[in-house]
Amino acid sequence: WQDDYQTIRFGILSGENEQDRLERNEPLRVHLEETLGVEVEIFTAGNYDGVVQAIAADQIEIARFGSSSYAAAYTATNGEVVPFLTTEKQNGNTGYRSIIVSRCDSGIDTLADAAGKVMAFADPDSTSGYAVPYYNLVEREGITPETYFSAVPFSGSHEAGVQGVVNGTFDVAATWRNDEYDGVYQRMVAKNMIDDGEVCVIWESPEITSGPWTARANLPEEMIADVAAAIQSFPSTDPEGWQLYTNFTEGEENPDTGFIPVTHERYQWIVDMRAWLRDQRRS
Amino acid sequence: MVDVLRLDNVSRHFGETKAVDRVSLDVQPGQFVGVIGRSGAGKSTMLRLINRLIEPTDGRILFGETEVSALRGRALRAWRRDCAMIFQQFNLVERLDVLTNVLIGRLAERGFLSSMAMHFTDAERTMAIEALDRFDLAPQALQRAGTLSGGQQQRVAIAKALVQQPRIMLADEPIASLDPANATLVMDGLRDINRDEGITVLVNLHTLDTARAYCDRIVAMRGGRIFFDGVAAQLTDDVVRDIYGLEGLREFNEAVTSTQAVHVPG
Amino acid sequence: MVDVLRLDNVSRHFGETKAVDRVSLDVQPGQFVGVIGRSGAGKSTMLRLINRLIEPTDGRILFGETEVSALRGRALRAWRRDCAMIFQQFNLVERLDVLTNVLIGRLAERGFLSSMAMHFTDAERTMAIEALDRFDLAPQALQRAGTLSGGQQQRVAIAKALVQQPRIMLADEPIASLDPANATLVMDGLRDINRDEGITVLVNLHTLDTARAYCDRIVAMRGGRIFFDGVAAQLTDDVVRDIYGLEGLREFNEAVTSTQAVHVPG
Amino acid sequence: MSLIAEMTAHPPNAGRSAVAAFEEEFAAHRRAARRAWGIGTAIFLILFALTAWLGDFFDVRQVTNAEGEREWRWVIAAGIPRLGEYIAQTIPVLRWESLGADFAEWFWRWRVWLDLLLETVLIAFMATTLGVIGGFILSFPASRNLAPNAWVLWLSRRYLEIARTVPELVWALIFVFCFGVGPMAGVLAIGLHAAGALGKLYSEVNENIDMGPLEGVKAAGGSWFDQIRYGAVPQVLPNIVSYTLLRFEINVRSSSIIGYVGAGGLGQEFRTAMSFQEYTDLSALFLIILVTVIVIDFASEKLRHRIIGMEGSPA
Amino acid sequence: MTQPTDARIAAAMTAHPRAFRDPAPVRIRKIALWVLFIGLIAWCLWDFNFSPERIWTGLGRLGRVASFMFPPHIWTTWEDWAEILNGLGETLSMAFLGTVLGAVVAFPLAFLGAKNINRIFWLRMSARRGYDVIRAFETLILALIFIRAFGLGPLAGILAIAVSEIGTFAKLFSEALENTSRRPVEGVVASGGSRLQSIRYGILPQVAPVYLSVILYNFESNVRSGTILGIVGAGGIGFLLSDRISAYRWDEAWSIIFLIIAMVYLIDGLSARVRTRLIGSLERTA
Ligand SMILES: Nc1ncnc2c1ncn2[C@@H]1O[C@H](COP(=O)(O)OP(=O)(O)OP(=O)(O)O)[C@@H](O)[C@H]1O
Ligand SMILES: Nc1ncnc2c1ncn2[C@@H]1O[C@H](COP(=O)(O)OP(=O)(O)OP(=O)(O)O)[C@@H](O)[C@H]1O
Ligand SMILES: [Mg+2]
Ligand SMILES: [Mg+2]
Repeated sequence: WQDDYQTIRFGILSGENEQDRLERNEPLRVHLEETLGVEVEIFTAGNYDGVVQAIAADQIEIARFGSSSYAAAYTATNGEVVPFLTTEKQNGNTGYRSIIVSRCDSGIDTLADAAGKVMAFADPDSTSGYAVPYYNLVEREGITPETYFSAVPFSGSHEAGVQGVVNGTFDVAATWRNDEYDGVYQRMVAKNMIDDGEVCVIWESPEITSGPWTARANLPEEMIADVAAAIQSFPSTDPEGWQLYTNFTEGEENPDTGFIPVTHERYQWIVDMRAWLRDQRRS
Repeated sequence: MVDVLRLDNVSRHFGETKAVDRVSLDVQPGQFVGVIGRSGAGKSTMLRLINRLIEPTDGRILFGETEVSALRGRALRAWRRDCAMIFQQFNLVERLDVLTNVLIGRLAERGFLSSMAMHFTDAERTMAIEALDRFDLAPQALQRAGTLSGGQQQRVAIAKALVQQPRIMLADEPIASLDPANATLVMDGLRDINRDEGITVLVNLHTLDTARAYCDRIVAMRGGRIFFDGVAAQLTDDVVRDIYGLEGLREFNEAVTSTQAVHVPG
Repeated sequence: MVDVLRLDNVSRHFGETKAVDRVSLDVQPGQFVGVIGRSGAGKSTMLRLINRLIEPTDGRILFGETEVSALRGRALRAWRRDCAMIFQQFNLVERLDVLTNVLIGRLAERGFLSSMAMHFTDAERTMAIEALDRFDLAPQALQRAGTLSGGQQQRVAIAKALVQQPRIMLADEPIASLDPANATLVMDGLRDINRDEGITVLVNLHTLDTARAYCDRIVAMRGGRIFFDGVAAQLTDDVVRDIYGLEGLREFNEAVTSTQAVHVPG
Repeated sequence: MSLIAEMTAHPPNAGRSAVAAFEEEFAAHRRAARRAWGIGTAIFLILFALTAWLGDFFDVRQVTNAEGEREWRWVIAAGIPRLGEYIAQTIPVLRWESLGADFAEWFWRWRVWLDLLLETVLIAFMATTLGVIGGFILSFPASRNLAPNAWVLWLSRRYLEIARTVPELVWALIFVFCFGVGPMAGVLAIGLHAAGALGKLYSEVNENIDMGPLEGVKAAGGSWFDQIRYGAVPQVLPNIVSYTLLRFEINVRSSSIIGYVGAGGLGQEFRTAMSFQEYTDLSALFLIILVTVIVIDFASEKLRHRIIGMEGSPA
Repeated sequence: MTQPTDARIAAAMTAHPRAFRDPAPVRIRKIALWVLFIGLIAWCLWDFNFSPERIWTGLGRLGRVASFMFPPHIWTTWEDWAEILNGLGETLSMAFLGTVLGAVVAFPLAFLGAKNINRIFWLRMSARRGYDVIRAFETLILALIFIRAFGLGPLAGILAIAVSEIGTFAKLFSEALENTSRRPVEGVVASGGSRLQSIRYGILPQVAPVYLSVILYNFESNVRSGTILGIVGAGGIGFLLSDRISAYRWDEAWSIIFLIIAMVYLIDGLSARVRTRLIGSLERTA
């Protein structure tokens, strides 16, 4: 395949969460060129529509999506994409979850307690702050948010939602966390914006698997395999580059540990969710 | 109304140019004074100094007991209202109607809000209408000033000056861009004001004949200084030659310079 | 040079207005003809008809054997070159330099590409600079036309007309926006061209005295029609009163109308 | 007839030297002009070629052709035939037999869209109003000929610069953070940016006005504000009106972009339609915006002519 | 001129009623327009939820955001600087090429839309509507069209900028053409110039400075708006900036904003010089 693909083009979405927005891809690019023996070009885009169209039009070979944009690409290409790797975090985490939080001292400990209260979503474009909780509330918990809660405003951002819960503007708010130690409210505690133990989680969604590295389905199979192997070897071959790539240089402990293989199945529910949301919009 | 306008050794320099150079001059109330001189002699600069549109480099300007050249803020604006100024290019706001242009003469009396809202009292409007009527311009009161002819515009400017209720009227070559018929109307208007209301008039002119015909007193400037000060009769051809400097004269073809259509018995 | 310019029952209507109304007129080569008349009499319209800037509603314009009013395309452009036009507002391209403005007079001779590139031959440039020099404007040749005074601009316009090597020169109130000194220069320039090169001159004027002083023949228009056609001496005060209509006359104060500084022995 | 010959016979001797002087000056001038043009053109061409090269205009690369084969092609040549691809996706199926139904299908969300369009236009209206207020008031102290003193000039100029240099989208991000998602953030963002942009344009107009009327007001005892209100404002009004209307149209379009950050308007719908691959919605939205732009363009032309013809009458 | 008595006022009012009051219909129309305008604003304020409390809390946060300006963030490593400077450079060159291409294409198109040049009504109208069509294209859609054809990267971004500029330039250029004075054109025609020559000599010199300032102004605004470049994966400073903001790195964001302002300031100064120079030389014969 090296003859047919003397240049491999990567489209990288600047991440859906704030941390990977500031990644540096240059070390990865150098690593890939050395390992694969072909030229590698990386395009970082701020908007996934561009990357989705590019992969649908055979203009790029590999893309790294967020989970939701992967689902978009999957629908846009009628399934002609293959996810092959995702980021692995400490404790073996491969994703994050939507959560709903309340003030610990408010007496709201379950979804049932929240009935008739004010529930804030983050913003209408947020996967974890809106789409996932909304879909799951309706499909799994059998709740129609508009009627179940007294009001469902948008807070504007995850932080604003949590802050609103603490201040009492909202009773509960949707946001996300990686695990018990890392997430929006934990980071706010670390930044002294709120006190530890002020907010409690009353609901958690299924895992939203971190966005996958995705290849076009019409690429040679060995090529996909080679690229996957090359990416997977990056953290061990070039630890310094890896540090730069994940943008954790300031002596903190790096929560990302490497890459592990994924398959489409882990994202199918997100594809379904998008189809469901789309149908909701239609009706 | 016994206040004398007195220029006391007034100078104004622009860089190296001494536009006005140690000028001293007394103007008695009610006089009609014509200022003549070559282009660049400093006539305009002198009038602008009196109205305080520009500051003197040196010397003092007095009006009665008041030191005009030291006024600031409200007092300065009041002084500008007291000595109305008429410009060669009329300096009307062409896109506003004639009435509002005249009412601009009342701005010094108005507070911030009412002037921003272009709001004037009925008394003021009456004054403006009467002033316009005096120059046969009342029918044009609601027309845009820019649509009037030059002569009409200059008369609007005089009406505006009138509603300022000034004590002195300064006019800087008020007829230089007018045709003869309009020029006559404008000069007659100034003379009437001077006679009827006793307002002092100080007018820059570039035509000697006009000065001779209208002015009680003629002041000639040359190189920023007062060169002659007297009545029309004292202006002999020799004096005039000195004022304008021989080299300043062009030989006009007489036929071209006259803009009369027909020799009407004057 | 024996071609007579002949207007044969020419009319031009604008809607209801008959700007030019069945005018017939013969102009002999080499004449200096002045056209006078009140504002709106149709003077400008007549000149513009001759230059074919507008089309006659009716009638024919002939030059010798050629029917000017039937010309099209290249021939029309050649005719426009043959009868140069000078405008009251000069109609120069203010943002181009004086030299190029004069060279515009050569455009009718130039091909498409060279004129788009603003490219002219050395001979043409020499012609232009000599025409400018004739009016003492050679030193200003590389200045922007817009920076010149009105009188200078009008002389540039005449220089441009000259390089067209025209047979007729039409001038529409060429001195109306000029001061007397510049007006003299411009009118003298037209007379010199007429005398030295034998070019026919047809000039609209709003001042009778100028017409009297310069023109071999005076044509007066009123309401779109020729009202008078003769020499200056035939223009008695009564005729003039009729031309301008009595109501058009104002009583001037003679002192104001004269713009002379001093009575120089003429 | 040789005019040249005649003219050369005619001129006085003094004139000869003037012509000669001109020839010298002209030659020098022509040399200078040619050099300036040469250098200017060269710099421009170099910049052009350099940026074109950086912009991949000359790139020859491996592309996947329609059959899935890889081949080396010049990007531009390879891409031009594909320009219609995206648009083609957005074209709805319209059949003659079922035209009504097809249209209904195409504009299925028209109620929502009309609502959002109204919101978009209102956002643009509010933002333009804010922009005009801010830009208009500040344009006077920001004009060199009108500023009462140097530091007021400096301050107001810098303020306008910052307001317009920061893109609307960035203001939107900031305001969304501060005021939450929704039209309010959009209004403030577009309004602030518009104030900066309009303020600059207005102040350029101000700098070209005739100072005579202002002097007329000043000489009558008017304050600085009076000079502006009576002397400057009437002169600049026609230009202000046309710039403002143009800006309104721009604001209508940018409020649809602002929707990307959740700040309201049709932009949000655009974004959702795109991410749900509702391609025909895009063409429907495009048509809606097009019609709006045309209507505004047309209305503003009419309005402009009316207002410019209007007289400032008192009372 | 004495202070008018009531009798004089009354007399003047009867003689010139309109100088004192607008006639009733005019007054009613004026009041109605004001009411409409203010009502619309009030309704917008309500509809958009401009509650004082919301403004207050928002201002508090704005204050916090603004407070991150001081001290400004200064990047310490060369990589950081390289990234930012690279972004600035990319933006600059993309904007340059996009603007130039847009202007070049719009130049001939503009003639079709100008009343004083194209007298054919339907052709002029269709040209104008054509400009509208181009301007109505969402930049994002343009970007996607070019991505599908040319792939991710600067090429798609430049073309998207160029196309969206064509509509704007063509509109502004044709308005400039219409605003020219007719007199120089008449001067050229009266000398026997053809139509094209009258445009070349009579109109182009008049519009050249307007064109130039329009182009430079739009160049400047293209530099600021990095949106398109961010979408197509061509980087640029706008993309870096919005990433910083999304990551709540306000201090860095402010520093980038200051850099952009500085750059625009420089361009402003430079373009003023280019303008005077170029206009000077356009006015001369070669
Ligand atoms: N604002 C200014 N800046 C610099 N020089 C000035 C300024 N105003 C006037 N001057 C100079 O001062 C001198 C006197 O000018 P002033 O306008 O008073 O003459 P004037 O007698 O009114 O002439 P004119 O008849 O041409 O109006 C001239 O040399 C003029 O160039
Ligand atoms: N383009 C036009 N459209 C409509 N009416 C016109 C036009 N040109 C001239 N007219 C009318 O034709 C009549 C004659 O105008 P013309 O300009 O020829 O008069 P004139 O003698 O040159 O007057 P003036 O001394 O004011 O220049 C006038 O009533 C004028 O309003
Ligand atoms: Mg003067
Ligand atoms: Mg005329």
